[in-house]
Amino acid sequence: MPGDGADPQPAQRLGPRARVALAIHAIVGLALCAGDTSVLARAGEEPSFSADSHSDWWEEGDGRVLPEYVAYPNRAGMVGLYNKAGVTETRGHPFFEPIGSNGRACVTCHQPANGMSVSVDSIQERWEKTQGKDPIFAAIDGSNCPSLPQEQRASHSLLLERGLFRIALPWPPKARDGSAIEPDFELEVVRDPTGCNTDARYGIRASGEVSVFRRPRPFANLKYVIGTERTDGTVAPIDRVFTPKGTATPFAVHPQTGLPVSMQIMADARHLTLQSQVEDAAIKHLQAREPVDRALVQKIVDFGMQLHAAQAFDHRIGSFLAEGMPEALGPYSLARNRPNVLGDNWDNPVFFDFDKWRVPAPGDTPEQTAFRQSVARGYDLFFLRPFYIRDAMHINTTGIGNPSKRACATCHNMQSTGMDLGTGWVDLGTTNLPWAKEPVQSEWNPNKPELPLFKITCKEDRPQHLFLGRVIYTQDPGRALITGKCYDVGAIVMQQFRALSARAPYFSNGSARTLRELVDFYDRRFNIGYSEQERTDLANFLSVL
Amino acid sequence: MKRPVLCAIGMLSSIPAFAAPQAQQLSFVACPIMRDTETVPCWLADYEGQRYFLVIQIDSRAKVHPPMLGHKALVEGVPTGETFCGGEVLENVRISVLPEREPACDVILPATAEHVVRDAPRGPGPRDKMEVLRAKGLRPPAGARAPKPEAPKPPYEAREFTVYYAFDWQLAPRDVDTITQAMQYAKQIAASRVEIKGYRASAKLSNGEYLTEKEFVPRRRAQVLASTLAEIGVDESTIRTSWLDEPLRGTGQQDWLLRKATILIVP
Amino acid sequence: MFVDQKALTTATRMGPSPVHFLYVCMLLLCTWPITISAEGAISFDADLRRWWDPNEAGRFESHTLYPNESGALGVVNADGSVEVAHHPFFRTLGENGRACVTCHQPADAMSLSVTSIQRRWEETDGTDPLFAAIDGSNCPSAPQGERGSHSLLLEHGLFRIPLPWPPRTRDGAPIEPEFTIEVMSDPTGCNADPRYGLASTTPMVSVYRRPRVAANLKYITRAGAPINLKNGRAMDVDPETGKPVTMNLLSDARHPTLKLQALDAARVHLQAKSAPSATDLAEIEAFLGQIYLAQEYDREMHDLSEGGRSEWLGPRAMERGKVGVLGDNLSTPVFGPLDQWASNDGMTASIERGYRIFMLRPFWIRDVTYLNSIGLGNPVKRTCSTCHNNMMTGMDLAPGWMDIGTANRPWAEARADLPLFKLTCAKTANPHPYLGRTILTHDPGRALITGRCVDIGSITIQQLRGLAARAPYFAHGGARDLDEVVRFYDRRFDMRLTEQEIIDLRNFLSVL
Amino acid sequence: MSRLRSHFAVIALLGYCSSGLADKDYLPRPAPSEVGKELAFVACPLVRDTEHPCWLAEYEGTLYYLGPQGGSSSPFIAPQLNHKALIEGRIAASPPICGGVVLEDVVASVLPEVDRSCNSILPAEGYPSPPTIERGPAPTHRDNTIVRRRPPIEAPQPPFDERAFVVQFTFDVDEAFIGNPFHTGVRPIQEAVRYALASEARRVRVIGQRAQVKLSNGEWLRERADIGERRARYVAETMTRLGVEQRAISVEWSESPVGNRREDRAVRIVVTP
Repeated sequence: MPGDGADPQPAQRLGPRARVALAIHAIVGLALCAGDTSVLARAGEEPSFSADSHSDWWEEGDGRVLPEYVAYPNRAGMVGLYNKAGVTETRGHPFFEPIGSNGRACVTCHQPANGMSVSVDSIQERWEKTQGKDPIFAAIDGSNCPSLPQEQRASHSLLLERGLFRIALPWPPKARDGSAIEPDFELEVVRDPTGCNTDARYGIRASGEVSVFRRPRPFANLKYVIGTERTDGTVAPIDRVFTPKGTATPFAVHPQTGLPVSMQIMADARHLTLQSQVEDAAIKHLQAREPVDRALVQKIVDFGMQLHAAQAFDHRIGSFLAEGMPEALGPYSLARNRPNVLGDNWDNPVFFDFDKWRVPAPGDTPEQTAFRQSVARGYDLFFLRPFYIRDAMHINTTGIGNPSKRACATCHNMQSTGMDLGTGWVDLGTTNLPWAKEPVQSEWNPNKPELPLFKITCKEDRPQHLFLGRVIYTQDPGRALITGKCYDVGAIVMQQFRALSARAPYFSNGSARTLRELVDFYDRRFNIGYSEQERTDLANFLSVL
Repeated sequence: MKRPVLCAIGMLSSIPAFAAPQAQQLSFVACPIMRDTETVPCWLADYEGQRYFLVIQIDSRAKVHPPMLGHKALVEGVPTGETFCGGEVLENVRISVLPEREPACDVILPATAEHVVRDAPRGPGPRDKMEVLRAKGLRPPAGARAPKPEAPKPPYEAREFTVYYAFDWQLAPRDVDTITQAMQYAKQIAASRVEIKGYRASAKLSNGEYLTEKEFVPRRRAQVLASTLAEIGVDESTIRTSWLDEPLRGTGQQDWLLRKATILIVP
Repeated sequence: MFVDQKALTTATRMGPSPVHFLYVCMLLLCTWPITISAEGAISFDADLRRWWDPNEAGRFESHTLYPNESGALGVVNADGSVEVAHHPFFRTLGENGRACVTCHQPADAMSLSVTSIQRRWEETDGTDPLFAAIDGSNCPSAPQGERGSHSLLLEHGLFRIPLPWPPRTRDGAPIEPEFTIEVMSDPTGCNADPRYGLASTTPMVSVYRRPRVAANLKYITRAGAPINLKNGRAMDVDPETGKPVTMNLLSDARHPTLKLQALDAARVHLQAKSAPSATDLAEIEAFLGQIYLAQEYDREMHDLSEGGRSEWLGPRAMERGKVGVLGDNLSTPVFGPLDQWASNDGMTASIERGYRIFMLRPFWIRDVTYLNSIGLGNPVKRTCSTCHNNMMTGMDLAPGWMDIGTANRPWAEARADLPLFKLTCAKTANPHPYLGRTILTHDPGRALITGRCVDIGSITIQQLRGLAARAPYFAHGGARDLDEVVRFYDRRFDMRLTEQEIIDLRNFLSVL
Repeated sequence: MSRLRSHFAVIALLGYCSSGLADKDYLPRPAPSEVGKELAFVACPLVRDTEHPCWLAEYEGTLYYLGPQGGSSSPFIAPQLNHKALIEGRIAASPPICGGVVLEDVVASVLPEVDRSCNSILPAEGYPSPPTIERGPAPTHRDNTIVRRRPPIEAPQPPFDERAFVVQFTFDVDEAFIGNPFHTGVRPIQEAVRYALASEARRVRVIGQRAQVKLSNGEWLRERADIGERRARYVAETMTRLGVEQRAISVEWSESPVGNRREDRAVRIVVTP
């Protein structure tokens, strides 16, 4: 089947090891040492193998040296991680050491092999390998609720099946100065399968915190997330006072410098700086008993800023680090290019161009040509094919009308990452009913709802959600848990489109298991009507980013 | 085909496209209608058997933003006698998307050969290259930037800024520049008082009826504006809010000027 | 070359062998049929052509296999092998050189696939009678012989169906329609054509539709109830017997019986100057009445008519099956008891899962005229088998026209190559229950026959048999493959199918 | 099932919390004085996505349970999203179902015009499926091999007297369409046809009626003015197509409302041998 790069028939898939063998063979023509799958290479050099024999998983305090460049296998090929700082000693490094109390390090949930996020495949492997003892399964957020019996798989089902961690957020929300915000809506728990929102200890009433469940985001390519290479706030990535979201919301400002920040960190933009994210994660996720030393926080941030992750190898095409590859591919591209470039235009297209892949490359097999052309078509679909974008709060409210005939790149407009340059929170419908994926309620379906469901009732005199009105059912109110605004219910900050093949599942609630399911969500949501070929092309395109 | 081009361009750039005709302004509430075309859609609305052209889809920089399906809109504008995209063009059109949902507003007309939108400044795909847009006069020449207003010099005077709203709205996304200017002035002169006053108004419709904004609107306009100004750096302790409960009465001419809040910056 | 049937089923598990060669031939060449002797041996006959030309000499065997991408289709001629030379189904009956078989090709499940149409164009340089101007081109007034003038047939397998407007009753009296038709766009030019269009002396609406499967007809042409419970109206009757019919023939049920359909097809599609004789019509009816078909081998060349599913899959099962059985229940399920499909083997396990989804997985069926409107409520949480409920065929046991949105906006894909009509219903009429009084449609469907607003866009469900042999799908040929069929439903009803579920459903449909 | 039960436990638990978390806007249990009260109101129907769905409607701040999703021959014919409905029923004493006060003897008349504001599918919110389900969302478990047809219409026997048949309709509906209960709707037409044919009727009067209803808010809701005529014409046409001679049929209708009861939305067929 030409171009059918992501053929999902399990029977036709090679096991990961087999594919890695294939891939590495293609690079260096060497047989693979059993058990070792990481490949080291410096920019522009032939990759070589590391001598030690570790698995892809980085344990806390692992002690390995992180080379300047490392690649790890995944279903589509390999993800590459380029550490611009060069070889990094991880022993004693705060990112790699368990600096909290539960044995976790930052690296636990930000794994090099998973594009600095963590995939369900890896989580499952860890469960098998450690019988659920790995610190990633820590009760606090690595289980559906800390009050559940921790040794059971079922108590970790959201993490194991969908890659979701529990995120507990204060309710009512707190302003940055710690004062309570009076929300524009009432929040009611109408379904609580994890028990954590009604728990005697962790429930909303007991703890003053709402539990929602979200995927970790990649800790790499961060200059695109904060909009600048500087982490001290002295450079404002945004030259505006207000966000362009149609809600007259000002950009938040850096706590030290007072300059606007990008508001792209996390699913709900609750942290303004990487530093505060790291500090908070150390307390919340690593259960550090006291705030982490500021110098260590800065070291983690500095380390993250040097990391660039992207798919680097496709098992049909070979290495993306080779000469003559499209500009967007591979982690070096992310290091080389500038952040904060608006890309929904012909001056600076979001993923540059894939023109080289429209024509057969010398020596290509027909299968390779077909794949390259499929990717190029997928990019065209992303960049050019209009459809009616409709009823999306923070997109259709920006002055383009509802609906608006536009392409994917209208929202996914940041060059190199496909994030939204203008504070990316949008209610796409991934968490709000009626569009959110909910299991079919039927005697036939053994899968019962796993996520909580909240009923949001907006106050009469407050601005409502323009497309859902005053009563909204949602699995995750998203940004509204931070702002208390009705129009932010279900608004989730867009993620970067990089290293996707390394970190399934997708969307903040892990509701798309594969890239095709991600494409299918849009197809349903906006009634696009992608053909089978278009769907394949889009999935192939996303798989190489 | 000349007219559509002119029309399309006239809508979005600041070039005034039409000489001011002496026609009566129309004000009406209707479901917006979207017409697809081969390029960007155009937006229409029907009133008393006549179809009016409102605006084409452009982008957030457009002077007039399109309305929304799923909502009725209050349309205010002056008929010109010109037609475009199957509707009579309204000049100086203001479109207020009414906040309550109205699912019955759901008409998308299909693209036909009859209605063509050419040279839209922004198509449905990516923006053209800057050089292309400049050649068409759709963007200022490279390097040309509006000079920054000079910082005020003492003795400072009290200055009032007016923020305008769509009908029944508490948020003023189209007027954030005014809010920004108010903030800047207040900071520059280290204002001792920032007085915010919220209003509501009625709009006199062409059928003679009055459409009045909701009671809580003036209070909410003042409150939201106060918290926004504080958020962007105005000293919270200097801010005072008040509001006028009584609606300002519309006349059917430029009633949007009454849907407002004022910010008085006192040195 | 003869191979043993058992060997064929294990073909994929063996290395290169004659069987393997056969498999490769079947999948890649797809050009020759395979016949099966009475002893069950399969013959691979390079002399027999897959395409049936009119007036061709030869025999129509009692059981023939036609390979396709998903395996092989089996066609059973239950009364035994016949000589086709002078058979009215295979003979030209009209002026344009076509026979019935031209558009009802055995290899294409007695319908016609775009693959065959394209190949015919290549082989005959567009001169095959298939491409006759009258309906094998976008409009007879278009320059014939150019690909562009036959684009709807070549790309979507669509024939032009001209229907009188306003519609007429069976005795020819005009019906006063409840709506007006405005042609919004006319890419084929045929609706505005001075000779063929709506303003001509014999006003016609041209819509474009796929030919339907002329087989397994005992399930379709049985006797019906006197009143259609979906709309409370009296059913059409067979003029010969005076008995009500099922009204499941054609996408708009405009003909009550096979004979009347054949008569009309001879006039319209074959351009016969005089009606075929009663003997010819009877012979066609008798012939089609005993043709059964279904997929017989899956893509891994498992014999589908072996084991527990033998009563439900393959053409012999169609021959044996009971007619008129309601299948949206667990005692007589549409394609047999679920446990008989059980499998642990890769492909067959996927097929089983697909069938389970078809039978068991509910979703919100909504805004469908003649499903939601008949007392089930809107929406109704049900499964595929609610509508596709006729055991063996997956048609609707009741008259099966429904508006699922394949023709009407907003659900119909915007097709620039099809005419687009704006229908405006009179204020006094009952509106379309979900689209109101102004409807944009590529094909008003049943409403072109009844003139009623509620019928706009309603299209009769087709049988779910021989699907792998006759892409594209839906009356307007909009779904190029079975994945696109499944994903239409996924979008239309927001089914939220997973990737695996889509594959399973596709695999399931491909073996029917 | 155990997990499902735990949801209920949670909801029950929430019910006891005094916080805003689980307070419902309504207390879905009828006051004793309300039991037996007849209600008639026009509202958007609501459907709840319980395992087996249930239908609800809200009136004056109270949510009412109308009935379960059914089949086309169920006693309760479910209404339609995208349409308002005239709901008529009597407040029952039974405990609430699906979060609504139970109405019994419910007829939901789907009003013919499209109304897109009626578009709410409520999540299950922990409610169990409604009781007395004839048919779940999956295929029916009933044994289809046991023939359970309705008794056939018996061939009429002499002596043939004048006989009347009544065809029922829902509000403003002129044929067996959207939401008309078929099990009572179409059969009288067939019976009348059988009788007319068997008795070689000289005259068949088809009399279309128009009705009105007093809503619970005191307002009167009248059927459309031409409904009597439309109903009569539909029935007459159907009888003709089923074999009754056209000349024997006289079509009559009333233009002003003939009554206030559900039963008055009807066509009376009077067959005179």
